[in-house]
Amino acid sequence: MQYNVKIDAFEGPLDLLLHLINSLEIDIYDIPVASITEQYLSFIHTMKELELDVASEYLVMAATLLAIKSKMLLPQHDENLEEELEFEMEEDPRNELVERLIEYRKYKEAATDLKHLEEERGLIFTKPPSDMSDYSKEQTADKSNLDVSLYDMLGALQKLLRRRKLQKPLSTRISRQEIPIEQRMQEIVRELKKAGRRKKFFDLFPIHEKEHIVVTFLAILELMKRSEILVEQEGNFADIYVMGKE
Amino acid sequence: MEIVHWNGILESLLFAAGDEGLSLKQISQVLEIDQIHAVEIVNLYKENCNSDPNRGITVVQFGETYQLATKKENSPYLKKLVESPHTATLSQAALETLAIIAYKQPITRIEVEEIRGVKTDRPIQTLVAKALIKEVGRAEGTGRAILYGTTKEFLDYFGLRSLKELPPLPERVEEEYEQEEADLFFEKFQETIDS
Amino acid sequence: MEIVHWNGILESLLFAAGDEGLSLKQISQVLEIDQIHAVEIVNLYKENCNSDPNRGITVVQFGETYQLATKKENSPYLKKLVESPHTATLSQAALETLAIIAYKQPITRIEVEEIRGVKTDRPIQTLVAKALIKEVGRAEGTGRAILYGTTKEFLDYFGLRSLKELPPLPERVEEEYEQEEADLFFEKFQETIDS
Repeated sequence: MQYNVKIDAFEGPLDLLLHLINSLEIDIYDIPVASITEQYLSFIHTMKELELDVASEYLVMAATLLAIKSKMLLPQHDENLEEELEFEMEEDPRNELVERLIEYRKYKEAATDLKHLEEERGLIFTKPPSDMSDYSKEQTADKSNLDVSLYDMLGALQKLLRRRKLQKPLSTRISRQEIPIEQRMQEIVRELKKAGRRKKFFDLFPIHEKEHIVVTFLAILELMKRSEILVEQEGNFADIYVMGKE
Repeated sequence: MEIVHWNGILESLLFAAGDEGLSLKQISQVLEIDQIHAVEIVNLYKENCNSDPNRGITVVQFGETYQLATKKENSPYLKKLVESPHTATLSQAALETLAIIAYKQPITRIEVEEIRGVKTDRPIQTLVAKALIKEVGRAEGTGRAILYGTTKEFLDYFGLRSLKELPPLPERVEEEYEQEEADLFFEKFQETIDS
Repeated sequence: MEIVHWNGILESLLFAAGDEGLSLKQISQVLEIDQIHAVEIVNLYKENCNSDPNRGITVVQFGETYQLATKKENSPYLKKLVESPHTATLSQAALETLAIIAYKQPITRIEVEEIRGVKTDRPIQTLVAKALIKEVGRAEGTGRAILYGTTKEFLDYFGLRSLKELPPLPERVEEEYEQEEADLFFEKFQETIDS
């Protein structure tokens, strides 16, 4: 069977097993251990061939599966007439794994519910508290009734991070999204001239926006390729300087 | 007449409090009425907002606080205007971890890891940093491992009034699963017939 | 009927815009109507708010922008809210400010304001008064603005031995974020190579 799924598509060996069980349309209460083990191992093998760092948890699960598989084989050596009795008395070696799978699946589904709630919540917008400093008198320097925890502080920070920014007028937003590399290259050359031809590499990244940083970096690479700038570093970990050509 | 008056004051108060929200206690203190009366006023105000298409905001309750928020149905317009932060959504690992903690709190990291079958340090770190979970105590016995539970921010983040509003855990998985299988069967069956 | 609909949407938009307010141009763009029509809608909404004692908010205009604000006649209640004993704990504004200073110290007020997007004099005053932050130096350059940092009391209060014990910020733990950046980089890189 061909798998074109990556390891990071799974949240661990239990998740991978659930995936196999679902895609093979197997009854979770009656897992054909031999075939599922085979599938599981071939999956792990594929990941290894891809030189992916197979987390140790996956290998532990492989060992568990093999152990169950060998236990399952044992009763077959018993006499036929005793077989039924044996089965009733001895615990099914798969039980523990099945329980773990079912328990895990429960929370995996709960996680999906949470994801939906998260999306729903994303549809409603709130506003930050108004500035009410005009209404309050001087705060007293009283610490005694301070009742906040570190988590309240983190919570406030989260609200701040979540706070949505008003977008620029729609028309200018579109032009803002794309920064042509060519334009950024010209800007850099100009900046270097202004700075007397030499500037710290990091000073060429004035705007800490992903888009801008990436474009700036590509612009520098392109300028280097065209030999329009020189880049120099005096030693390992020293500051990198960018210089313009005369 | 007085109720009308209070409605307006309540709106002013809720507006000013913003996403910090107001507790019933605060509302009743400022309006100088008892809490039962305060609940009535809040509910009346909420009904007015919800039933009036002229209104674009309403009251929501997250945790123990009430706050104003825009109506869901207007989100398409709002999305044209304000940008949602890109850090918005939680990863699958974080969601699973959070689900386990939410339903089984207080719980230690080790116990979470037993259920998930993988290391869970990082998702827990993320959730603490996002103030969705916090240390609520220490487990007894050696090691005294940290016990985690959910926070106020958790309720706000998922729009819940209390933990009781969490969707029930799918306990009777078997039936559901069989149903699912049956559905799948009919689907396949249909496909076969249709083709 | 349509005007009713717009009224609600307008309210949602103005509410979410908060203190930043909205220009007529923004309103007309989001509602996809011309500006003359937009003025009509804003005025109608304003009239509704002003004439209805049930409403505690209304529209005010500062220069080019419209924004929602609480009605003046309700200010005694807002005053009461601010002074109510509950607010003796830190306000969200103060908590946000404290968090920013804790993680980014030493930092000037202006820098805090850049992050928060609002004036921060008052929260800083409060935090200094409560001895959670203090002046730790002066910024270089003209103005020599005050640099703020947290105090020993801050550590005591939150039960931290040192600042290193502060939980990591979400960005630091979120791997996906870095991944996303890397993806964006390679995407752009590919485009450059292809072109």
